[in-house]
Amino acid sequence: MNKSGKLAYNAAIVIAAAAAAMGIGAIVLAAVGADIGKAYAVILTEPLKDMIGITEIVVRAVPLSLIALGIAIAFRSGILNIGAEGQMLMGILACSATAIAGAALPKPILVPLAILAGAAGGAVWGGIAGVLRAKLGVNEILSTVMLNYIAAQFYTFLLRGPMMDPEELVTGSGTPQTVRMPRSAWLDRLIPGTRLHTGVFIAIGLAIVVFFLLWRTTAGFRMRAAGAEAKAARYAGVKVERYLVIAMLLSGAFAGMAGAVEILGVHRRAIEGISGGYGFTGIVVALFGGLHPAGIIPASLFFGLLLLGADMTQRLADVPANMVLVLQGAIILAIVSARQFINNPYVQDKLSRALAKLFGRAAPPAPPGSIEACPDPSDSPDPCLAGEPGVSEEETR
Amino acid sequence: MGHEPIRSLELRGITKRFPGILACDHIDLSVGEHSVRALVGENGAGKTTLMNILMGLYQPDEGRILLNGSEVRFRSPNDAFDHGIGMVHQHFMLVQNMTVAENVALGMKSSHRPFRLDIGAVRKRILEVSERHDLPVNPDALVWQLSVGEQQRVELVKTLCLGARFLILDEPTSALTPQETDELIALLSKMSSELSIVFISHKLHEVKALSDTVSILRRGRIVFEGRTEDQTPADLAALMTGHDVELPRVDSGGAERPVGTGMLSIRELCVKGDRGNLALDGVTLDIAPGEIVGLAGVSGNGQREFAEALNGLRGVDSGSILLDGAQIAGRCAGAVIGEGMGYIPEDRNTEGIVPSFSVRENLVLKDIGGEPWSKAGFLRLGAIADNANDLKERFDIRCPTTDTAAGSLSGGNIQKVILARELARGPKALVAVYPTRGLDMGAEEFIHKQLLARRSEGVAILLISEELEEIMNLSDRIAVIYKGKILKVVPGKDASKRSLGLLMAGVVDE
Amino acid sequence: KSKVKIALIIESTVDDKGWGQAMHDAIVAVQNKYGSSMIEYNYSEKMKPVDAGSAARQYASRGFDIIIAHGAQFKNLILELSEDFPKTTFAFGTNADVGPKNVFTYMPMSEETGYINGVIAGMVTKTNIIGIIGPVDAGDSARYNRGFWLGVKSVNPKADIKVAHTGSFADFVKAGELAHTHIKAGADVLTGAAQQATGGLRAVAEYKDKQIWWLGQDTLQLTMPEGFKVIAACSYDYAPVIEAMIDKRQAGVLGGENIPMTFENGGFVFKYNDKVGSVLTSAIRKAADQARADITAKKLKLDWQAIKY
Amino acid sequence: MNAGSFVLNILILGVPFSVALLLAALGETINQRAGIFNLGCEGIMAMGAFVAFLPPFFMAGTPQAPFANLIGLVLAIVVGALLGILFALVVVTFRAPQGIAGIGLQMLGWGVAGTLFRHYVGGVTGVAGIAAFPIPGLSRIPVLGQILFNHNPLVYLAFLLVPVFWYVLFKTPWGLKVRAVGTYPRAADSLGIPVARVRYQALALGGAMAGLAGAYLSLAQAKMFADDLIAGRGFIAVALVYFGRWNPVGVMVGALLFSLAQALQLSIQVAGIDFPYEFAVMLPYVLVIVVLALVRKARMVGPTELGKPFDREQRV
Ligand SMILES: Nc1ncnc2c1ncn2[C@@H]1O[C@H](COP(=O)(O)OP(=O)(O)OP(=O)(O)O)[C@@H](O)[C@H]1O
Ligand SMILES: Nc1ncnc2c1ncn2[C@@H]1O[C@H](COP(=O)(O)OP(=O)(O)OP(=O)(O)O)[C@@H](O)[C@H]1O
Ligand SMILES: [Mg+2]
Ligand SMILES: [Mg+2]
Repeated sequence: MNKSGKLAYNAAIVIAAAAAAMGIGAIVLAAVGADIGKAYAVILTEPLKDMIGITEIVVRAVPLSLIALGIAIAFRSGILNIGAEGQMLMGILACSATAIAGAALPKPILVPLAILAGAAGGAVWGGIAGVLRAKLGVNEILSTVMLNYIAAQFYTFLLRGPMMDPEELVTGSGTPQTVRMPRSAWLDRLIPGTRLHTGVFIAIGLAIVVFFLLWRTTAGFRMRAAGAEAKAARYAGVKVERYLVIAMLLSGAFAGMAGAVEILGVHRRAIEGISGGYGFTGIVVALFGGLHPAGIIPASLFFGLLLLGADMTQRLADVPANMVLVLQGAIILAIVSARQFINNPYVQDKLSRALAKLFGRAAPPAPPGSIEACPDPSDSPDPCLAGEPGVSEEETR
Repeated sequence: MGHEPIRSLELRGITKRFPGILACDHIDLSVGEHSVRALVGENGAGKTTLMNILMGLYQPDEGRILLNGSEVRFRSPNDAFDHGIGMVHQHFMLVQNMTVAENVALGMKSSHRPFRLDIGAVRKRILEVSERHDLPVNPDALVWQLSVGEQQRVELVKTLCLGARFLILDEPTSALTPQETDELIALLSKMSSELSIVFISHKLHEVKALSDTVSILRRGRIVFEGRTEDQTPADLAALMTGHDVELPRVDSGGAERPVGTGMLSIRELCVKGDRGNLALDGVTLDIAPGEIVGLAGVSGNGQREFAEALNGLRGVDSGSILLDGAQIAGRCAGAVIGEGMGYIPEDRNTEGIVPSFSVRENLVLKDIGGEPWSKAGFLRLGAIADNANDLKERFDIRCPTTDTAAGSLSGGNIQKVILARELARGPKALVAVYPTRGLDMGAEEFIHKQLLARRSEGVAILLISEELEEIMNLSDRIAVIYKGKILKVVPGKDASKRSLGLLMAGVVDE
Repeated sequence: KSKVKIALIIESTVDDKGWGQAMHDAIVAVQNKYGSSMIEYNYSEKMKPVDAGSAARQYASRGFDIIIAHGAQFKNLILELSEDFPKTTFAFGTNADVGPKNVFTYMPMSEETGYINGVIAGMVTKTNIIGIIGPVDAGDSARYNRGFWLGVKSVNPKADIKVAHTGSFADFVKAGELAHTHIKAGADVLTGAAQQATGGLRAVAEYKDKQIWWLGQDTLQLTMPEGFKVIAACSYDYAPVIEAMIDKRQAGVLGGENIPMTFENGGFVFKYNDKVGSVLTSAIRKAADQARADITAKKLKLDWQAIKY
Repeated sequence: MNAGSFVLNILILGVPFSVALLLAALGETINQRAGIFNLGCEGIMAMGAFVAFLPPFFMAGTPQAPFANLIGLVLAIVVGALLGILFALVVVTFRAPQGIAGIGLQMLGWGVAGTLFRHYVGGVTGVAGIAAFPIPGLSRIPVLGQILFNHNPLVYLAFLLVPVFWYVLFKTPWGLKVRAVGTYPRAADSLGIPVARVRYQALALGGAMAGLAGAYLSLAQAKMFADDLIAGRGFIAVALVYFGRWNPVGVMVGALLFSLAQALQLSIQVAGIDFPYEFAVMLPYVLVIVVLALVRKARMVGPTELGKPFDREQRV
């Protein structure tokens, strides 16, 4: 296939997938008697209509991208971290404790300190799963699921106990929440009247850091090697267990930072429900973004739009709130299915030959025994490998 | 299974494409009754693909299959089985965590009762077949507990149990010891009086010994077809590769080296195996700079543990290993690598390379932590790329670009990647385990030449292999390992196949 | 009077038979009273804190007059928004603070409802074991549970009150499991707060022919099929709060007040279930009515914060 | 209350608590044995719980009401199987990465159930559900009778299914195929086993079990439906499959352990032992991790190709 043909093909597949996802959504919308056209129009365009909507998309994208970056580090290192939810909570606890304790510190010191504390909190929680896996072989899916529940309980324990805002006791409201973060710990808002905060720069900065970490440093090289084929990595002198733990520490640290940035930039105190679903949506964003920072940033914006847009359909198109889950689920299923057509050379080969047959033209024969295209490794965990198909063996020799 | 006997089987104009590659290009092939047809060709020539088509595993893009003159279509291996065709695949097709009987039952549809698996019937059939063909197997053994040779036997029994009377054997000997190979060849020639056989192998003397006719495949096309007895192995090799192949030999030149000045000196090494047994039991061995020591032995006698212990991948119970004077026993893999050890591992696909990494990345896998591939923890992509282009050239690694995922290369090219990495590091010592297993003659020649070149540069090489020919061709001295002990070390020029074979079986004749 | 646009933001749903529904029903009631030409109403459900922030901001920027974020967790959000939108009236609760000048806070004194239910429970129990199914020990559930404790002890000091929590507001199944656990441990009167409590009530209804009873923290529970187990229920009536906010806003007061909810100001409704039959003796009714009268008249002080269990 | 009855109560309560987890985990065991990792279990359970709830809800009071539960169960099984097949389409036919697809299915199932429930039913509502059925005779055995034979029929069914699943997996041709397909699909394929078809079948069965597990929650345990009724139990079920080393018996041990721990923590709270209840709530989760950390790993069990798509012609 030539370049424009390939583009058209990919576009067609993506459109088909989107149509399939919207079709599933439409069935459910029809079942609840909603105005399908209006619902979709609201989801996809309404948030973009004003500054508040646009900034709110970004506000969601910040923690999503941070979590997704961390998850990408873990996945690349061969470990399936579904514990971002719990790690985020632990990050929030550590961050808020630090910010409250350090209220007297000047802003340029306190803000980084609090964020680092958040990272440390998340890292500890992620590290537990890492150590359990590396030292005792406990499956990380299991341990991270369990650790999520444990973290949630620990979180409420602290918020309604040792860390509760004393004022809540005085007034008797009893809301489980900490005191407000000191002003010196706040991340500044960028546009008045909106919640867009400087955490955006942190997210973008860290995306670049993650890119460099994974693809430009030896540590990243080793982590990826350990994740891609532990046996080979061990053979090459990589201490695989150590890198597993490091990867989980980092992954947890990112989730912790997501929590820290979220409370310093948005909520400004630790309350319940902050993590709500970010941990899981973060996994989806990470995989959607191809486990690569360059994909994760746009993916997080897309999911920010989707989350916000779907919320708005409730009030503007009279659709039950759960519809957002339906759409997210349908989109995920459709897109991951479509990737098969986009990335798989075997399927493409078959399709293009079938098409050629259909239009009565013979497919150009591949030179016998030559390699004109290497198998597209995009199914492999490393999208960086998915470069342009190489030239033929004859030419390169 | 009362189907008609196979008198002739013909493939006509079989063509098969994979994305970007024409694996079989209008191939014609016919096999008669009670004959052995050898199919040879370089790695990637299309042999396996062609046979998979015959088994109904792949659907051909073009071409027909004729059985006894009438056209048949095999949509799944079941269709092939129904016509009495069976195949022993190149890679084991055994489910490791099931028993031998369960593996056979998987294909034996007659044992599939509605709510019950008639494992008794399967067991009976296995014993029947193994009795008849003198292929001892234990139906209740778990496959992962069997040695490679035993697994190969199970594969054969399995195929026979399914009623095959037309047998396809895809490189059945590549993992066998010489004895096992000889036994298999003898068995097959006996069986060829009842069966038709297609035999694929890279070992041309086996082809000579067993087959009646030979077809040579090159880049998806049949380039030669004829009677085996009219060709010498050298002719066949030349036809296969398109040029003369001559496996190089070491020239020991009688240079006596003073004992004890080993580049690699191993003293009283004891190492535990996976099951806690003593896999290596007091091994002492010296390898001088510029010397190749061949370690001969039936696999499973401690070779793997030995190689792993030498490379820091397995703990050492007692004893010492000195590499150029530095103690490396019990140190981690990274440290051993740092001391200048090179290692060509047995399992090239998952140990020697990271399959999803590019060729380029794999070529610097071991040394990524230091100059020149990285600086202060950051990779130097330019240097890494230059290195890859340079090695691709020098080692004739055939890949579209050095960005290609290494796992998509053929076995021979993967081996070249490993070789290139290990040799370009300029190691002081090198452990090479089965370096040419499954490779074609051209690739084998190349690898042997490289090993000899390193030898003359002063590298101490430990060559672990079951190929006596390979060991005898390349080694200055040959050590024979048996049950974790070195039975004897003999000068290479004094060794004979017979004497080595006896030693490998544990017979010491002082 | 001019038209008022009211928006409600809640973390659960408007039909949760509990916290969210109480507020929603109240707004709808007020809307029905004044007519929908006078009151425009819109709500957003299942709002996590961050979503609530977006929704509130959007409501404010689209000209809503009164924005109610129904939950104490929304405190910050409202305090912050109130600065950005000084002309909008915001409200949140439960909270006892006095907010900035365009923020109303409201505070159900749930210990009062708990106390009445406790009095009934203390008199109904035969086994002298009473079970409380808490979601988490915080907010108005904590107040309700402790008021309940005081109520039981006031009539039956020997009663053994077992307090346990599911750790979740919405895990109905776990609430049911906890109810069964209580009953196995001998409890014959149970109560519980938040939407999860429905799971507890449903479990109680399993013991159809046994003398096991429920006291509700929501009068809607009386009309459910499981209502035959509910002796009495107390719930919040936010309508007076809503009306007060509308009136004050029309009068130019945008906020800056705390509106407590008590029996005294009509913030609570209390209902007996006349269909439960003989368990609900006149003595019990009398005691409960007396307690309510005392509380309404401020003769009874409920020091719920002193309770440690 | 004395110690004896304290323990007895935990056992009596723990057994029925375990059933939803057990049913779902048995299904997931089959999925994973066939090489498919289905994180979407949670979503299928939500759908199962929802559709099972509908007949008893709408038929209450009609003459057909006695059959409502049965219809509900059948519906849940059918819908579960269909969702399993949908998942198979995505991960077997389209070879999509299973982890993310599972999360997609989880969201879809939960979302659809919640949305339709909202529209057609409205608020949280109970149903009569499936009543306890003490087994005549057996339930009178002291202690044991109460622990084992005094539950609703689905409890007995779930525990009966454990040996059935074990038998199917290890003693029938289909089980053999399932195990082969999850461990080394290429080998199965070379013997003419239709890998994709077996995986579809396994996912359909796994889905049906998840649907049934959901139905247990809405019809037998909670006897009600509410949004997010499942509340993470599907994920726990998936985790229990690892815990049980892909063996129905091990999975049953895991489900019981978890549920007994759950009953224990509730009983501790109810007994009024004085410490923050949050730590009690954590107990079952901590216990699972601890037990897993202490158990030695057996070699060569379980599906080694778990999570990897298979296509005969494709190599990677
Ligand atoms: N599944 C596949 N996908 C893509 N390409 C394939 C596949 N199988 C084979 N090929 C291609 O077809 C060609 C023939 O491969 P085949 O495995 O038949 O070689 P072979 O002759 O058996 O080699 P060897 O001697 O190494 O076993 C190869 O060049 C390879 O690139
Ligand atoms: N995924 C793939 N897609 C396309 N071609 C492939 C793929 N994997 C391998 N090949 C090609 O298949 C051919 C033969 O591959 P194969 O793995 O059979 O090599 P091999 O030499 O037989 O290896 P081994 O010696 O380990 O058996 C090679 O030419 C290789 O380039
Ligand atoms: Mg081959
Ligand atoms: Mg090969």
